[in-house]
Amino acid sequence: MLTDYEWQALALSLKVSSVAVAASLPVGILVAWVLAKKEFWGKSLLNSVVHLPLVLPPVVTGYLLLLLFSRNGMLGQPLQQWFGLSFAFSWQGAALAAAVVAFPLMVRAIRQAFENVDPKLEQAARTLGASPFKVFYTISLPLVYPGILAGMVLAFARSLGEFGATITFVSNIPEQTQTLPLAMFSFIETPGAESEAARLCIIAIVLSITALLASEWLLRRNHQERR
Amino acid sequence: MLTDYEWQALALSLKVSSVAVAASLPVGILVAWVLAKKEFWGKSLLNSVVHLPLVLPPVVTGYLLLLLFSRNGMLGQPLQQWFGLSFAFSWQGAALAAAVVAFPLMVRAIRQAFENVDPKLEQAARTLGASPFKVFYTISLPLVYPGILAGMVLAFARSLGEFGATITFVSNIPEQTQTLPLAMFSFIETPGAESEAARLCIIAIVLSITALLASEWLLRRNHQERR
Amino acid sequence: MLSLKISKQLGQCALDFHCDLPGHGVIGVFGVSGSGKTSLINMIAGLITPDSGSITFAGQCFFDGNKGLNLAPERRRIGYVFQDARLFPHYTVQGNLLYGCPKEEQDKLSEVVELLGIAHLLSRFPEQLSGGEKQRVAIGRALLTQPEMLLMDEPLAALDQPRKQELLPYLKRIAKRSQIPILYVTHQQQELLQLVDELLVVSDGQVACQGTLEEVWNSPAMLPWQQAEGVSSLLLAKVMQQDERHGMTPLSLAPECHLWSSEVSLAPEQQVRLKVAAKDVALSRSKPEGTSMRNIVAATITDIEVLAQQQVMVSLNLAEQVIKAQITLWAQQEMKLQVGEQVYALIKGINLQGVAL
Amino acid sequence: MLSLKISKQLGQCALDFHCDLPGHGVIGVFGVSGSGKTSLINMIAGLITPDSGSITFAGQCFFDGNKGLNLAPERRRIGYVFQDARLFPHYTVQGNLLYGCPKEEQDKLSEVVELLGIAHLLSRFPEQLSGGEKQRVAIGRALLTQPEMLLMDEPLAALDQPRKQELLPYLKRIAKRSQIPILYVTHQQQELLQLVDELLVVSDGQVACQGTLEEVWNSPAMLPWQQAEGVSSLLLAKVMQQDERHGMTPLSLAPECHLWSSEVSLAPEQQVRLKVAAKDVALSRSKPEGTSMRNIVAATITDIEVLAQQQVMVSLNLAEQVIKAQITLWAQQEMKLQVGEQVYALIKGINLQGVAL
Amino acid sequence: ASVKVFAAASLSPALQQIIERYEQLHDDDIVLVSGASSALARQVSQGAPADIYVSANQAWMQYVLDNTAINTAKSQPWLGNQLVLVASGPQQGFDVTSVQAWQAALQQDYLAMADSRHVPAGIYGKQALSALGVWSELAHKIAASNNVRAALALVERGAAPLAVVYQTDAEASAKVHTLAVFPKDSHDPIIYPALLLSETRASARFYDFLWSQQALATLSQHSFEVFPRVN
Ligand SMILES: Nc1ncnc2c1ncn2[C@@H]1O[C@H](COP(=O)(O)OP(=O)(O)OP(=O)(O)O)[C@@H](O)[C@H]1O
Ligand SMILES: Nc1ncnc2c1ncn2[C@@H]1O[C@H](COP(=O)(O)OP(=O)(O)OP(=O)(O)O)[C@@H](O)[C@H]1O
Ligand code: MOO
Ligand SMILES: [Mg+2]
Ligand SMILES: [Mg+2]
Repeated sequence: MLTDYEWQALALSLKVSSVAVAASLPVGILVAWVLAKKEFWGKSLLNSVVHLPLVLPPVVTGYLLLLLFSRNGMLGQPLQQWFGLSFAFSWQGAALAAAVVAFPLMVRAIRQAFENVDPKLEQAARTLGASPFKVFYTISLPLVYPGILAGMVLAFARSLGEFGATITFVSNIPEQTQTLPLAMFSFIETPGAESEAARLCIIAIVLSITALLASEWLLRRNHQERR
Repeated sequence: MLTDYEWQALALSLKVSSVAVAASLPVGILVAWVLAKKEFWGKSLLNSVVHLPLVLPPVVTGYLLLLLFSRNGMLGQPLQQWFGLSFAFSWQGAALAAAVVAFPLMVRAIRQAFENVDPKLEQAARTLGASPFKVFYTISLPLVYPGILAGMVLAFARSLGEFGATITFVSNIPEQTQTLPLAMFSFIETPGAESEAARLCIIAIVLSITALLASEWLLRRNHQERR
Repeated sequence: MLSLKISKQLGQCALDFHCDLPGHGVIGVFGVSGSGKTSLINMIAGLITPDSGSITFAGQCFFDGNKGLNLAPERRRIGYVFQDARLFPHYTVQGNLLYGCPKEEQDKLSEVVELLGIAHLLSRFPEQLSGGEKQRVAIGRALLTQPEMLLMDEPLAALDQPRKQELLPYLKRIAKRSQIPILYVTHQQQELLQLVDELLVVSDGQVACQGTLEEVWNSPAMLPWQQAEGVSSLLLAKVMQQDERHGMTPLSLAPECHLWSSEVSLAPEQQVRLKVAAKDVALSRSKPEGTSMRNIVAATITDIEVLAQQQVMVSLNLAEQVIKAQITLWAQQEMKLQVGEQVYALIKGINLQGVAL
Repeated sequence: MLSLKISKQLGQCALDFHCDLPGHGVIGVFGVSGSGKTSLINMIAGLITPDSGSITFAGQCFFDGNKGLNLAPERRRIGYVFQDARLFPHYTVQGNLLYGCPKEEQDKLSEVVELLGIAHLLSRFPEQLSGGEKQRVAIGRALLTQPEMLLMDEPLAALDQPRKQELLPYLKRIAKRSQIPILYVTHQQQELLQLVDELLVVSDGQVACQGTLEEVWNSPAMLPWQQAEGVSSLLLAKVMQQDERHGMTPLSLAPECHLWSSEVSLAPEQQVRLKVAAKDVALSRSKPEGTSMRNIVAATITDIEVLAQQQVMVSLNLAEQVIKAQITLWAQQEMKLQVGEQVYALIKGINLQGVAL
Repeated sequence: ASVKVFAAASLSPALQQIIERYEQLHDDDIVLVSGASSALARQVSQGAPADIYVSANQAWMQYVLDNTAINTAKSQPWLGNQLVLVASGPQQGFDVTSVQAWQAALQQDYLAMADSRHVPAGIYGKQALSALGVWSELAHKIAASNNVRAALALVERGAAPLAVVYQTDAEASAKVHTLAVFPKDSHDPIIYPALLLSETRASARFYDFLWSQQALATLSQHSFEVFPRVN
């Protein structure tokens, strides 16, 4: 049904988006929690920084990533030297770009869920001898599960669609960084390749609708379990 | 402080984003309300369609817009003929692109707010003789005001950063469709023009942080008014 | 007149109400938690749609399952006071009050505001009100829609005791002045006594009993409550002229038969309702002298029932009304009480509080 | 021993508590709404940080404003039962119970489960519980943390009357068996009577009165409640052997002076508390014969106070304890009662319910 | 009057200067819209308000001519360019025909280039590498960008060691060094045709100015080859 080419792009997109979501999730949860529950100097600033990738054009984000993470970049050099990690032109780089661009959406969803967790339950857990850390992972975290799921789906969808930052940061390399949107773009721009582009477009849509529906189903199951 | 060129891009970005948000708001509220409060066949489908622009790479969105709204497009032709409205390659088109791309974010925020409106209050209003329509605009709507505000800011921020759909749909025409991100892109692409790009980047960041802070302030005021 | 003939399946719970309720006065709806009281009045208000049957009020059909007719809640002209006040948080008190009030009726505002004592609250927002104040505003809001029937779903339940006391007089005032029927849901005996004319006991989604309060009070439907709060009798009496020397008021059950009450605020000739707890009634063979008890009346034993815990319930005929005395088995045996005998019932005047109707 | 010496400004409301509370038994915390009861125990629990002062419990310092010491809530070893049960919705009942329970103590689960009668609920989620069941689980959860003090903030307030009745016996059981002090916040007299040894009356953010329940009961601090619910006396008595013929129990106030109670479940030699409503006490000059009243005891008038509404409060000395009788002014005048005279106090046995201590 | 010039990205620095010059001399307002030739071609075909379109190759020009009813004669070759290989650091003597040389220079890294499916610079690049017999070795080592500028940026940032760009781009950037110039016969001649789309006087005036003396001076400064005006 799908050509090799399409399978490749699909598999890559899935890998990149999944890794982007999985890797940014812990940070996303942490940042969301801090923004929802803590008061500190510079909170507005942190909030703004988190929102930046939403506001900046992805191409600019990709360019900034390039500045930071390329071989001579401020972060790229030490990462390469000390951890052997290289983002340039690799699917890891695509995942990084996707993660950065999707981050504000993920944080917003999770933050809202944290804000809705009843602090009274957290207080109750404290009186039951739980340290703040235990409260976090036994009470707050499970209660924001729906929000985390929503955040993940949103970030996953956004990652699936990510184009500008990816092509700027890691270019368009088949099998490495050519995700569905990049493949789509090439086809759109190639005269006479519209039908290939349309096929890819449909694959992307089906994929993300599946993700949306799956998350709705998970939410419903989670809710029913408790009755 | 700002060059003419920067003023132009800034003013255009503001105009495009504001119009995009203002024009899509009524539809956004309606769709959000329907998704939050109604059960009907095809709801999942509508939800998916609303999310599409989030999932599709903006370039593809722009391409589809171009197909639909260009002079020979399915919608472009009748709109031009009957209403004299032309989206292609005009700032109105940039606003349309921004609106479409930001739409899912706006709807999500407002929908969540609608879901949190206590249906008991709406029932109470019904028993006080209010028609469903009156209930909507006197009870539900004012109570989702914070959600609407959040949705507007989010959509505004996303519009400010919109690049891919815009450049594909309406090209990068100075004074017409060259918004901040497009201008930034042009500079990034010009060797040696990094500092101009950086200046524009800072303008965009300041702008959107201002919007975020303004919305927070509005929310706080709205809340204090009632105590 | 409100005619109900409705059934509805709610989850596990089958509701099936058949009854005709009077078109005036306060109709109490009484029943344990989960018996279907709220569901019943929600169906009357149109907030729940019955599965089948019909609802007709004052000649107007609200719902008819056969004809597929279902009037929208806003067109039923019904005022609904919820347990939780459900004030609109974004309107001031005045805004809430006038929400459902037709333009041409807005001059009624001052009247209602005065009736409920909420003039000083008009410009506040609901967040700034106490629970009792909120509930008063909610009542005012419902009244100002000029409803043709008032539904109240445990309007006092969410309030603490002092707030309840504070609100009850307002409800009494409204009940007394109201030209329209009021359906009043509660499971508090106290509220029933003070407010209700007709009583509907709901149990397991059905009408268990219906009638005037006095009729229903002694019926088996009320047994569960009588057990919980102690058995009592309800007497109807007429207020006579207050005694000037000691300020007590005689309440006449029949010519030549009256009970002294220490309630002083009752106007002569008024009908009052007396609730006499069976535990407050002592019996004596001879007429005791020199005691502080003001009410020593002759009555005939009509029934003796042995209860658990070595106790006995003695029913007495007092001027053709039933009064019950709960005494120990020991006393009953020692006094050798028998059905048909005449004894003296002793009641402290201080324990008799008449409730004006 | 719990030593409090704390002050805290909460919005408009200044709290300032100075008191030493015993290290055992049930300590009632009583006061009107908004008087600062919840804030007080929140400070003890560590959920609110006082502005200054110190809290010391059993030699351990919880808080010291001078030293900047403030023990985290989870390190105070305090069990807290909230008004709203605050069960964790994503844990089953068992999960909730074991949440704060140290591994090595989990064998206590079955004991607590049995004590509270919640064995059949263990695998349910909180959403599937009634209000009373929720509260029982919440109590069990607090008990299983092996706390060194238990705080209960109106644990029954959110429940309706039948649920309250259902839960009270469990609380009594816990109070009786508990080795640790329990601070019990309430504004229900009924709960005080049944549960409390020591009483702290809180008013306007300060300790208005402190002492044993009996001491505080008649103090001016309790006046507002006595007015609302009717004046009553509290008597301490010892249970004597039940009478086999008629099943009633004599409660001895002194040798040769006892009152008959129809409460049958009391074990002999037990100390009990008797609450006698002043309205339930009648007076007589002569000893009435042939009445159903089981308690006719001689007592000496120690005080006569004229109340509003043509009523009189007569205080009597009954075997060195105070018992009050509320009668009409009319009766008092007719009987010509004077301080120092001996009269007979008449109390229906059925109105005397001893509460075991 | 206003004239909108849609021109290939690689032209933008030079054209910007020409426009500045022109605006000093005339009252007209020239608006430069730059982007990949492919993207611009598509926009022009869809009705973008372009008065002049300059493509970086003949193919996209043909696409525009095919999709608009414009007389082919209105398009004329304007500029020529050369394809070069750039690196971030100075290196010497790179043999573009040697597979070993490519492998040694790239190792694990990629060759940055515009997308060879639609961007002219990429199309020329692919032709050149194929003609030199190294395409099959390099095909999977290509990092494709949206346009030639983006490929250049990758080398400027050190993300890629090598890039195939136009000579004009290489000279415009101070951060890259030209390693080699691709032989002219290894690819189609790089020709920038210019198309006059509108009939306005101002458009025609600026179109003419493209061949003016002032324009030619600027263009040769930027190392463009200029074709003589045909008609
Ligand atoms: N939407 C629903 N779905 C399923 N069951 C319902 C629903 N609404 C009510 N019920 C059930 O119907 C029964 C009647 O509920 P209802 O609220 O009318 O009782 P009630 O008499 O008002 O009780 P209370 O005194 O607690 O207010 C209950 O058993 C309840 O569990
Ligand atoms: N966070 C706060 N900010 C401002 N005022 C507060 C705050 N918390 C409590 N108060 C005020 O402090 C006073 C004491 O409140 P608290 O909850 O301790 O009373 P309470 O005795 O427990 O009342 P209740 O019987 O209603 O539970 C009240 O007047 C309340 O309005
Ligand atoms: O100047 Mo181009 O169209 O990027 O080769
Ligand atoms: Mg109900
Ligand atoms: Mg409290």
